[in-house]
Amino acid sequence: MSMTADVFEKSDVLAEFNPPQSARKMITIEDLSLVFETNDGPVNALSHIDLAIEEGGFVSFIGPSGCGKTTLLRVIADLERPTSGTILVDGTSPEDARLNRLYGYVFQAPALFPWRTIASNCKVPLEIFGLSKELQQQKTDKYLELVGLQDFHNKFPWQLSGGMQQRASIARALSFEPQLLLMDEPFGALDEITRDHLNLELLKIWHETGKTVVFVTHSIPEAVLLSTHIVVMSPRPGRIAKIIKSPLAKKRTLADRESPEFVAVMQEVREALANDHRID
Amino acid sequence: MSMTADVFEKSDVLAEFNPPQSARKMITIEDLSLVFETNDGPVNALSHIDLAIEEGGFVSFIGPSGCGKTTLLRVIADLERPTSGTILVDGTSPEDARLNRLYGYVFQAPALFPWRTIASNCKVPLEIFGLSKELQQQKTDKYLELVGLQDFHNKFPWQLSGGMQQRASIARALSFEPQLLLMDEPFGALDEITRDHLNLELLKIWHETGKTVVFVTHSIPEAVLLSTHIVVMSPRPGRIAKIIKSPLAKKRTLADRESPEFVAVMQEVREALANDHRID
Amino acid sequence: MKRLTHPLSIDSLKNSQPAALLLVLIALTILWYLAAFWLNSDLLIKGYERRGMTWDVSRLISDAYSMKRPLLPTPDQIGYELYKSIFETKISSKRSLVYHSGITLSSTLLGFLLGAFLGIVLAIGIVHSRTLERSLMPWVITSQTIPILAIAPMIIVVLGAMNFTGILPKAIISMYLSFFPVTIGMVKGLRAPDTLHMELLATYSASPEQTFRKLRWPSAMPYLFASLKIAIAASLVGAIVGELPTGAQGGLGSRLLSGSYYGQTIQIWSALVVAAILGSVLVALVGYFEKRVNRRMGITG
Amino acid sequence: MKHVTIILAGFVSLLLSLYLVSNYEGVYLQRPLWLTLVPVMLVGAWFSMVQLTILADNVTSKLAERFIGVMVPALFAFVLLVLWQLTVTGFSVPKVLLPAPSTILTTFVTHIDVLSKDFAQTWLKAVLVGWIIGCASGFIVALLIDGSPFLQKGFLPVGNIMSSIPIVGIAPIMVMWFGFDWQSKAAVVVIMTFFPMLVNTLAGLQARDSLHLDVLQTYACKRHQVLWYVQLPAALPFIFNALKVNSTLALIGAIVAEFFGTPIVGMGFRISTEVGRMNMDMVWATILVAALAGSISYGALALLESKLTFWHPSRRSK
Amino acid sequence: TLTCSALAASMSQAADPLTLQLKWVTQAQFAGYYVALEKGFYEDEDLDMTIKPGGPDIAPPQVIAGGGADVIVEWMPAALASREKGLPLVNIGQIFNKSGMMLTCLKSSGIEKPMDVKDKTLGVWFFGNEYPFLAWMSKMAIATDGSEGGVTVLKQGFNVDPIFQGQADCVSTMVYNEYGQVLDGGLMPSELTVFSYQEQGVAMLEDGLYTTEDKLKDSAMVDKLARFLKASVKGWEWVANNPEEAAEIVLEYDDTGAQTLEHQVRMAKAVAKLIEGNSKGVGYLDPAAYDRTVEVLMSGDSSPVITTKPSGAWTHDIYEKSGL
Ligand SMILES: Nc1ncnc2c1ncn2[C@@H]1O[C@H](COP(=O)(O)OP(=O)(O)OP(=O)(O)O)[C@@H](O)[C@H]1O
Ligand SMILES: Nc1ncnc2c1ncn2[C@@H]1O[C@H](COP(=O)(O)OP(=O)(O)OP(=O)(O)O)[C@@H](O)[C@H]1O
Ligand SMILES: Cc1ncc(C[n+]2csc(CCO)c2C)c(N)n1
Ligand SMILES: [Mg+2]
Ligand SMILES: [Mg+2]
Repeated sequence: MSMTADVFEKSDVLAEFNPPQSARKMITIEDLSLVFETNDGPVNALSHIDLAIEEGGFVSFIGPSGCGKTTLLRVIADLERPTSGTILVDGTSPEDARLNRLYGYVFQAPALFPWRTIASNCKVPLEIFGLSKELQQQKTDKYLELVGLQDFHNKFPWQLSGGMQQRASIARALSFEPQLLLMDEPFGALDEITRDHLNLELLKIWHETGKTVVFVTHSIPEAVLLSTHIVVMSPRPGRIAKIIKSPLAKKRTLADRESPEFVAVMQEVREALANDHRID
Repeated sequence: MSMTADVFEKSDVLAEFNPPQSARKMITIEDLSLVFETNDGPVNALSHIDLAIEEGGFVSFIGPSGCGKTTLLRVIADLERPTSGTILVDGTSPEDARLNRLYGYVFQAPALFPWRTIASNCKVPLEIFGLSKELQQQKTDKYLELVGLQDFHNKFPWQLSGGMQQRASIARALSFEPQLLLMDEPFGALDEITRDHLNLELLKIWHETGKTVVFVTHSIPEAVLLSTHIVVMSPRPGRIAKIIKSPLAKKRTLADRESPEFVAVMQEVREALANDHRID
Repeated sequence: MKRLTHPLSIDSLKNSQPAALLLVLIALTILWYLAAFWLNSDLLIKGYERRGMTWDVSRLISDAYSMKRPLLPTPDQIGYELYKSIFETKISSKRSLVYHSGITLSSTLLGFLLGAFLGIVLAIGIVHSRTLERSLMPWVITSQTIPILAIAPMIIVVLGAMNFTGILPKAIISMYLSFFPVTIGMVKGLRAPDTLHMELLATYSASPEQTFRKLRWPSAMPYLFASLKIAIAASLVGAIVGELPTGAQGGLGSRLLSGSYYGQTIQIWSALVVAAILGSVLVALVGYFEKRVNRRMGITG
Repeated sequence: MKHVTIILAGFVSLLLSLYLVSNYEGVYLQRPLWLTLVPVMLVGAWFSMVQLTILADNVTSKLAERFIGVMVPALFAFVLLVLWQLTVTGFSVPKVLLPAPSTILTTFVTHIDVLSKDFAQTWLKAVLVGWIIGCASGFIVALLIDGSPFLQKGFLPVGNIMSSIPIVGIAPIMVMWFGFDWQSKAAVVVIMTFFPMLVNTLAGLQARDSLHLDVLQTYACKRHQVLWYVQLPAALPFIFNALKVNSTLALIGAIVAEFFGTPIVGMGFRISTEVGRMNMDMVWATILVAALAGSISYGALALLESKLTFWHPSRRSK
Repeated sequence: TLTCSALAASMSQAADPLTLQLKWVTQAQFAGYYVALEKGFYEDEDLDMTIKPGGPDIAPPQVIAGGGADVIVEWMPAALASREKGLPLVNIGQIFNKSGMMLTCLKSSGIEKPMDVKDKTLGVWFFGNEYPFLAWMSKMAIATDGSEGGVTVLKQGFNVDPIFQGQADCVSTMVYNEYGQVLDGGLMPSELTVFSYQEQGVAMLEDGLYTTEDKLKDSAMVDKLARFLKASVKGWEWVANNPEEAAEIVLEYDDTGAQTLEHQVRMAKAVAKLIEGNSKGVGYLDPAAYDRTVEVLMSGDSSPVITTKPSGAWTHDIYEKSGL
């Protein structure tokens, strides 16, 4: 329980904090490979991945369906063990990072508990971290409002649309204000306007708190708008095809999308993607 | 089982068929409303919907998350009963249409059976419709190839990435070549290039077979690229805000996206959406 | 879109629980009388023949339905016996079935509570410790292959020697029978959570205890209630089995025994009917709690 | 290597206890030194089991894993048996109350002919036939009831009531109706196994994913197709639950039923007769047969289950 | 009765506690003990008696071995068998002088004399009650394994139904109990052939009082047992004189509430006949009868119940101390 208090104190401090200029590495991955053994032969999901993510960075993974984005994110989150190679998260093993409750994870599917209402689903991590009832309520209210579900506190997950469920799961991951956010296509099921809105909110949170964000998306504009670095992956075996550093300023608005730099980066990403594309 | 044979003869004929110029209505909806009763009060999911969809049309529903797109699609598919109003599908009630196996439905979530392999999942409707084993194999091969899963026949759903699962479920819906396709964000979990590829494949199928397609999407360019009509919906109570008829020619390519008409329609959709937007 | 139907239409009748139940009950009663005639007449004819008596069908019918010790008593005979021993006797009397039901019920409930508790505790241990799973699980199963009636007298003798008498020995037999379905069901139930949900809690680095409370326990609910229903029925059986060797100290089991001992089929059947009713009331009670829990978990219907 | 030392230590403590048992003079229980060895043995055995489990989870060879998988419960049983032997011999428990495991084993071996005849009578006839009929009818009734709300409303309460009838009451009646031979025992087993199968199958049929049902709705599936494609696979874990529980219930039922009249062969007959003759070793040898038969059939069902429900989340994730 | 039990409770502190385990459920077969309890005969001897009813699967020797009773009602074959199995039971008093067990057969099955049972189906009680039957068959050299020329044996359940349902040609009955039920069931004595084991010469001593050797080493216990025997015999003598009232008393102690007065009266009267005829009165074990029982038990050619002649299996000490 002391851990929890820690997490929260830290993030409260971070609220007044500007992204650090330091190049402290949040995630360091070296020569990492992962093979799934299946009933019909091994699948090379990740192969010789090298990657370093700085503290305060916003890194997007983009790549064709099935190229290993989710798998890589799961390795960082200690939900999958690499077959070989090393990985450090916040200077420790992924397991320690997980045990330290360092990160919040938004899964590709909403993963809400069907027996709990939306608000009560949001409270799950807060209850686990041992927050007071008041604080639980406060955080839940705040983040459900942020994702536009203020009127749906008492509904059950199956009474919500797909996009609404996804938003509830985002609120749940944000609610305990973790240091590191791992998000797997969080906005995939949302309409453009809601997506824009949540992109801005995410940018704001990132900006204000100096969190590190690792983000999986299929939308090139979204990746460019949000990221400091865009990691383009290619499929089977999952490899990193290119890492593109964004020249955009840290503070961004939707209007930036019209800027020539933006369009140039988009083009670069698109080319990197097309270069090595195969559908599978 | 005679039904099945029918469906297939029809679609075989349709394979040589050009979209009809006739204005025969495939779907007619009049003053349709739907209210969900929940533990905490009723939810007006759909309210006074009027809509007619012509045979051979390609109609997209677009609108903010939670506005009732899925619900409307489910009403057409006879998975949900409207509270009031009338609806005719292919001149009959939705129930008869369903019993006639008129349509194929792609759900927002993949909904694959975990106890069956991908190929075997694809065969479920074919088995149910009583196709011969050979035909089953042939269709399965064809459509799994189309969605780029030719190498994953013998994997189980939980061994596939989110996007791959979604593609398997698309293959399953296409495999029995229904007259009417109801697709709920089928390409939401796919990367741009795969999505483009499948958009083209879908256009080709639509073009060649004269199917009617009702399509839910969050992507404005996708809606414009594919549709003959774009239905913009607005939330709570779910209403139709605007129906936009596309001026684009029936035969489309990805290059069309650069054309001024295309950009104009996109702008129109975007405005209609923004007009009445509220996040919830 | 609910279709409106006339309250007395065939349709509404088709959907009414009492109507369905009544129909089934009437059908069963008719079947019962036929079966009673079929079983009893055989016996009677043998008797007639042994004595060289002449008989006709009407005599056979009336005899078959009014035998003192029939092979299968008729519902009305059982009903009359039940009426006599429930309403016409004081509840505190040893001839009252209510009195005996009370005795059986108390050890059933005690045994059920002990069994459910033990079953859940074992399941929790097994789910959380691989060693327990590997070492204990096979023996939990084997324990049930030991025929309980064989060791019931021994348990009672040993416990009796330790000065445990009354309902406790019976309750222990009930517990022995009822913990098993709960353990098996709960091991399955506690392992039922979605992989994704388990992973979600792993990302919170939730302790095993928290994972248990927030995820495993709620997902095990359907399994829990399915097994509790079996367990409470088993517990009743255990209590009744336990009453056989406790030396006729009251309870439905001793009624069954003495009825059986003296060939009083009507007495056996009325004790059986009461046991069956008791059993279904207990199962229904568990079902009631299931509904309440379901409602709280948002599962309706 | 740590594993190996600890496992060895466990075995040494076990051997020590075995030595105690075999050199029984009736005196060691009075000596605190000996008595303290019992907890040492318990702790040693537990650590051995823990280490063996860890070893089993990390070992790559399937054969080795299976071997260790048998070793752990065997060790557990061994500890229990040693404790049992110690108690019985150490406290001079009368043979007519509880015989020592060694005696039981000897009797088992010397009387294997009688025991196998009993087994054939009780298990091969009554249990097997009753179990198959009982499970099949419970399953079929569940299918019927699941499909028809009317039947569900009418039969479920009645079925509930009828299935709460205790076996001990049914057994004498079944003997009355079906005679003294195995048929009456099979009838008892049918009645006993019916309810668990019914309840579990019903719960299983209702445990389907509603999205999966929607998928089938769009194909205008017939009821039997919904059953085949979604409900049955989803119900499999529940059905196996019932099959397994029933496999043990059936044996108990058949044995108990033999207390109420039987030809002079059968496991229940043996138990009740030999108790009266004070041959407790024979009683326990029969119980051993019951335990073996029950465990093996349960194990076989569990194996089949794991083959058929490999896709279930509870099996996918370790 | 409230004051009565309160009185008993207050007195019980002073009185010596003693527990008796019966062989079967509460019925007039055990009327003597219940009468002694009800009439205060035990109290008069300063005993605080507890009577534990038995049941189909209660083996009284097990109960006494487990420490659940001080003295048990048991039949001699079972008691001697236990003795050989290492539980040293000792007869301290014999209540029933004659055996009440018999085989009741249907004349219509063609059974008139003992050898007629060949190739017939017989219901026999097991659980240690089968020894007289086996001895009889062995004496007549009839196989019991269902082979040609032998008999088919069924383990008879709790009652005599098999004879009515045609499942058996003969059933075991106690003269004081099941035989009455056969008559109640509508069969007439003229339709039945009855083989009493007493008359067939394979009789074994039935209800007797047994305790363990170590208890007899304790003089205080010996004293208690002597007082118990004295009071019990007094009870039995009362039963012999007042069978009807005795039946009523038994009925009061029946917790199942299933027994009928009519049946218990008949049982009390029949039992009263079985305790008669002892040279020294109820409670005295006639060594000659003991020897006869042992002889029959050891005579079974294939599987004798006991293999060595028991010694010390009975004592007259208690009888003598009781002053009867
Ligand atoms: N549990 C598993 N067992 C076997 N193979 C797996 C498993 N999980 C993933 N894979 C395989 O690993 C590869 C990478 O999957 P992953 O989920 O990481 O893809 P992704 O990049 O997230 O795709 P998408 O954009 O479609 O979500 C795929 O080929 C998939 O089939
Ligand atoms: N089973 C249900 N019970 C109660 N309310 C429901 C149910 N299904 C949907 N709703 C409500 O109906 C409204 C419309 O839902 P619907 O799923 O049609 O939205 P959608 O337009 O498909 O959204 P998205 O783009 O997020 O998938 C939502 O407010 C939702 O909460
Ligand atoms: C299972 C069973 N075993 C024995 C008897 C017979 N029986 C009843 S009382 C008694 C004498 C001892 O008190 C005997 C031999 C029975 N009816 N049922
Ligand atoms: Mg993914
Ligand atoms: Mg939707």
